[in-house]
Amino acid sequence: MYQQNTDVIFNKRVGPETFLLGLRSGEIAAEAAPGQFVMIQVSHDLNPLLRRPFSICGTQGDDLFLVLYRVVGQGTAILSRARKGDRIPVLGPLGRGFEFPDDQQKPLLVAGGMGTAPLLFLAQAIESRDMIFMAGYRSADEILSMDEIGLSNIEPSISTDDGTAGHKGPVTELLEAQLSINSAGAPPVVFACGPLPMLKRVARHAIDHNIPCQVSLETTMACGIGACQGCAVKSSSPEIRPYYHVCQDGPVFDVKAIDWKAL
Amino acid sequence: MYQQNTDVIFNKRVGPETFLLGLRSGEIAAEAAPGQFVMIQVSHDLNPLLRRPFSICGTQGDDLFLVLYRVVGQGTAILSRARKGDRIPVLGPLGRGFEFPDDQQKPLLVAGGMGTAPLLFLAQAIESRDMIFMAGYRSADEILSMDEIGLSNIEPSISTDDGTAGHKGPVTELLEAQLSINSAGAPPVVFACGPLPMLKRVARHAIDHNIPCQVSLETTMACGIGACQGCAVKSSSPEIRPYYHVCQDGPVFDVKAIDWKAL
Amino acid sequence: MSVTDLKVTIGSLELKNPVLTASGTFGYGQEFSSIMDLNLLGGIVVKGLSLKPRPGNPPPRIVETPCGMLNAIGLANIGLERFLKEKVPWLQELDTAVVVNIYGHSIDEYSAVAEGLRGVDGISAIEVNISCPNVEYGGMAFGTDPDVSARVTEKVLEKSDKPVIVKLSPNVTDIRAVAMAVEKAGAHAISLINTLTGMAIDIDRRVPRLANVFGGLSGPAIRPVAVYMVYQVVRTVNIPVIGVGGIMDYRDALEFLIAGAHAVQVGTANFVNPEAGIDIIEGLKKFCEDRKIESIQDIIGSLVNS
Amino acid sequence: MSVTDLKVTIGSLELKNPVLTASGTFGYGQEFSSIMDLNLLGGIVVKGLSLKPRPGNPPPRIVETPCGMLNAIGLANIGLERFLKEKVPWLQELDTAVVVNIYGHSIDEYSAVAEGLRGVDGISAIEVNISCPNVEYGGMAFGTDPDVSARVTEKVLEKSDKPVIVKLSPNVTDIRAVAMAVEKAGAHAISLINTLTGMAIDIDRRVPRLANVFGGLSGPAIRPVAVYMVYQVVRTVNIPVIGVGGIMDYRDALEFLIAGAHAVQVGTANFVNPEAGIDIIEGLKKFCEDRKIESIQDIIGSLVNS
Ligand SMILES: Cc1cc2nc3c(=O)[nH]c(=O)nc-3n(C[C@H](O)[C@H](O)[C@H](O)COP(=O)(O)OP(=O)(O)OC[C@H]3O[C@@H](n4cnc5c(N)ncnc54)[C@H](O)[C@@H]3O)c2cc1C
Ligand SMILES: Cc1cc2nc3c(=O)[nH]c(=O)nc-3n(C[C@H](O)[C@H](O)[C@H](O)COP(=O)(O)OP(=O)(O)OC[C@H]3O[C@@H](n4cnc5c(N)ncnc54)[C@H](O)[C@@H]3O)c2cc1C
Ligand SMILES: Cc1cc2nc3c(=O)[nH]c(=O)nc-3n(C[C@H](O)[C@H](O)[C@H](O)COP(=O)(O)O)c2cc1C
Ligand SMILES: Cc1cc2nc3c(=O)[nH]c(=O)nc-3n(C[C@H](O)[C@H](O)[C@H](O)COP(=O)(O)O)c2cc1C
Ligand code: FES
Ligand code: FES
Repeated sequence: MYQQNTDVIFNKRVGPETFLLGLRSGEIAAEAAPGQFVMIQVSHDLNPLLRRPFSICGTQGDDLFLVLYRVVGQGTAILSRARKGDRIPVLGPLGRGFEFPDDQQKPLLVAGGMGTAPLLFLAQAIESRDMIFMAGYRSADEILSMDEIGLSNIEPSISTDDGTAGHKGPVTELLEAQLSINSAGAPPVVFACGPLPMLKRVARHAIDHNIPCQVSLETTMACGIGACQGCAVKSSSPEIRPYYHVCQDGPVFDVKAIDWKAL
Repeated sequence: MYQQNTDVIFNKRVGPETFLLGLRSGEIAAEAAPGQFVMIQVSHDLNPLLRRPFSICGTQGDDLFLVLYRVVGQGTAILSRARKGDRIPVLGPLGRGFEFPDDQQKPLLVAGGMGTAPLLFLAQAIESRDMIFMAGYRSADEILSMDEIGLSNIEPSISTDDGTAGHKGPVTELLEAQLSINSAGAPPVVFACGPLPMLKRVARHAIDHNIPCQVSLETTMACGIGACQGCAVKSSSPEIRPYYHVCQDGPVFDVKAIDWKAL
Repeated sequence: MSVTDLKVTIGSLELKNPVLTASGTFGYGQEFSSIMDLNLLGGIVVKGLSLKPRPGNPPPRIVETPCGMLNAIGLANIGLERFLKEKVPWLQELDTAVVVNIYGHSIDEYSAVAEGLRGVDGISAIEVNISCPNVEYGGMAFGTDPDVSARVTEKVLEKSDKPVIVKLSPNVTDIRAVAMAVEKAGAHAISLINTLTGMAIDIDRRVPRLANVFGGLSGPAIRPVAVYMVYQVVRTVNIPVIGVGGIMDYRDALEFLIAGAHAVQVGTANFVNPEAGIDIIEGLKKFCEDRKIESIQDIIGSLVNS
Repeated sequence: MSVTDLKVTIGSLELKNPVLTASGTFGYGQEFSSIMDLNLLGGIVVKGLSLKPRPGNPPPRIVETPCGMLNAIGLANIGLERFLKEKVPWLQELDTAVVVNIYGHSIDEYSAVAEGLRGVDGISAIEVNISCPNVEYGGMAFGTDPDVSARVTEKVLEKSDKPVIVKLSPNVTDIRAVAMAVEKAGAHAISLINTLTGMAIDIDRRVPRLANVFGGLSGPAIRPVAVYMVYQVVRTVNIPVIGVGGIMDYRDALEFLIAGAHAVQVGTANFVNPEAGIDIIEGLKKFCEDRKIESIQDIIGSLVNS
């Protein structure tokens, strides 16, 4: 974990309201593991006050790490105006990332919207295996071009809510289809990140069918390092531990560790 | 008085930390009189919160008005980053400007630092007359180039505190010299704007020698239109009126109207 | 597209929409009349009025703070007599509610101002500012003591023929106690919050930034405090409540209305954007119409409590 | 260039410089130890400690506000027993003051925690958080009543063998009354302010943004309120005062020191910049040295009152 003023190497638009940010830090790039995140100070002013959490979606060379983000409010809007040469304070890498699958397992990666970010990093790391990457979007125009991101080797199967591309319906249907096709083959392991409703459905399915599954969660955060306890999520075994801290115990959790009803 | 979202036509550096801002508004340009000011909303965010007051230092064509400003803090720093095409909310023209001299009088304009701004507008308006423009700076590198500002017809006599250009000493010494030279000639009228210590000295001299003198004052302001009463200055005749409001009764005052000891 | 009904009532006071301008931040309305149509507003609360003219505090009177400002104007105003002569005739021409904010440094002064406004038409209501120092009681503000607050309210009611809104000070341990006291005393409505007391220091000259040393903190910085106090008071009294504090746009106004305020006042925002009040009204309209909400009444107090 | 002496003393407690980290915003120090040298700080105030472990409030627990944030963590902590076993040994290795912030929901719980810390070395002082709800008295915070505040202070002093700092709540009518009461009760020092109570509403879902409905407002937004309360308390009591509230940089810290605080605590700023405390110490040093000020003592209370 480092606190550094990183140089912006690029901050390019890769989709509607979506940007790929390249920041230079040898230390952070070297330490970063898939599923981990960084806290970025977006504003040099007092408002908005707090840093913003973003997953690390990959590294380039030995001193560049990447953040894929969508403009949803004031902080991300300010970030989208950062230019090459600007310096941005970054704290990271933070949190617990994904546990890698073992060689016997078949990795199924399920992403909803910006949930793609951490899974892209994971996909690169386990590239070799015959993993399957499923990406769900609201509509075709939101689809992230892997060429734009520089990961043309990854070819996600697509679903859209409005059916303007790929399978029509939630990406969870792609996953469920995969799991049933695959039932005979290698034991699957699911990695999921995306909007809460999607994660809930993935979680239920994984738990019901007893399929190993890791999810990356999002909450509002103040410190990002376990100091403020602002990022609590209810655990499924309160007697042992009532709350987990997403920034420290997560953001990646075993699906069984979380009390999904409370979310 | 208008509230308008004006287009930035230019915002160019004309000296160290000094910028000339051209904003488009036919209404404001048409109504603007020398000594009046505008309230500019520098930030689109909540911090800094309040608008900033700036003198109108001139107009160009029939729909452009100019602001000459120095970066001294957060608000002016933000303003200095405005680019052609940006839209900036402006309220103005505001306040009481200078009363023009009559044809018999000899106008003596005395500026300290950014106090030059309102006097440039006045100088243009009374150009024809044989007025004298005196400008004081801390040092030679601060001297505003009239060519840069596009007013090469104005040739101020210069003074600097450190003697790196023109007369060494406060600009008030130039004024006092002028007044004594001039004693035989046409009755002088003084117009002054600048830092408080300079204005105080000008005021004492004008009052002692009973020379008509108008000064442009600065205070912190919230509304700029007489609504908040935040910009009060003590009057010299409290029995009639304890305080004036710089934004409404000024910013230009007859030197005799102000209680200088209270400033 | 259905047009949303923005009308609200504060006791017997009818407002065409729930957005008023807050006292001391909108002068007497005149200052803004050349740049906007005042009659679009739900109402105007004019600068605090005292019996005799008051010069106010020495400058500096205002200083900016993070997302806010401190003011120590010292309730400068022209006094009752000149107000009636110079301002009322102009205000009477307006087609919007005109609320006169009054204060005193003694209970008698409060009732004297109320009496002076008796029978004057064109004045829709009186707002009683109990946040100013009580000279008879060691300078603590009237509004910090429930009993004193109640007494001021009673005395004003005795003399007034208009709806009386009591404006509470947030600088108290238990805002509910003060709210209950003024309700019991007969207030027709409550508005809150006035400014929080604060101070800023010039570290280079090592002097207070305000000549008066301390002042009133306003602006978005205080909004969370205001929303919570409105939330508490709405659940404590049965008279209507007007929410004030840090409202910059329609989304901020909605926080107060959803919490249960029947109307809002816009203060410091008028300095940032003189048309803030009108923009907020437009924003409320659009918000409701986008959601097919027929009346602003359906928003007021609609907070779903977790 | 002369090197400025930054040493300050809070009663018997000696600090190498006047900058501490505020409770609840710096965990147990460990969380920050890999990115900075904690021993550069004047001291660390650890997360609020209760007798038994506390789970804290359901999420969401934090929400951003203009130049500030609301938190309703619910004083989640690991409890006395685990604190002594898991945290103290590590804290004992530090070469900076370690202040343990304690709280309870009854006066007995306060004294029990104080007793539990008795004789434990490596703990420089106890800070008593009296801003939490008093279950025995209808949930109003202990710190809102001078007498109750005094009683908590006495009980803690009875059991404690360490300097006792009482941390005041700003949500009161007269902070001076509480300050005088705890001084009379024997407190060695006072720290203030804790958070202002506030609330924010999600206008789209019409629910409070915090599951707990209300929370504590912190950050630069509240600084003017904190500076004024410190200014008042310093002029009321004779024990040293520690200033807290919205300090983001050394200039903010100087406002409190000039007002008369002997030290400051940095809270929310740690989230924006984990090295805030150290940057502030550097800034204070430079400020003094540029002005040839030999000791920070020459700054403390140096306000020139107009
Ligand atoms: C561990 C973690 C990893 C993340 N990784 C990424 C990433 O790789 N790429 C990316 O684009 N975003 C990511 N996010 C979400 C990102 O932090 C938020 O989108 C960002 O903080 C919004 O800031 P803002 O100021 O622009 O929006 P705000 O002004 O703070 O909020 C504007 C709107 O965005 C919504 N919003 C705020 N925070 C979140 C959130 N955490 N998730 C979803 N919506 C939110 C708010 O509800 C509000 O409606 C991650 C969040 C966490 C906790
Ligand atoms: C009627 C009027 C006309 C003005 N005309 C001009 C003009 O033509 N050109 C120009 O450059 N400035 C002018 N000013 C001053 C200008 O308003 C301030 O410089 C500006 O508000 C500073 O904003 P800031 O956020 O950059 O600085 P802040 O962050 O507000 O302050 C930073 C520093 O600047 C100092 N400062 C703040 N306000 C003033 C002030 N009014 N005068 C001097 N120093 C100040 C502060 O004390 C502080 O030390 C005028 C002011 C008034 C009242
Ligand atoms: C410059 C200024 C002057 C004020 N004068 C008065 C006043 O005369 N009477 C009063 O009751 N409130 C007065 N207030 C308080 C406001 O009416 C309002 O209650 C407070 O500013 C909070 O709202 P805001 O954050 O929207 O400004 C004043 C506020 C400001 C900023
Ligand atoms: C997330 C968070 C948790 C806090 N927890 C505590 C606590 O456990 N005990 C306490 O006395 N104060 C607590 N505080 C209050 C701070 O110590 C401090 O008094 C307050 O935040 C004001 O300072 P600031 O504006 O610098 O943050 C907490 C504040 C925050 C933001
Ligand atoms: S964000 Fe502070 S503990 Fe997780
Ligand atoms: S700035 Fe508001 S009255 Fe002058």
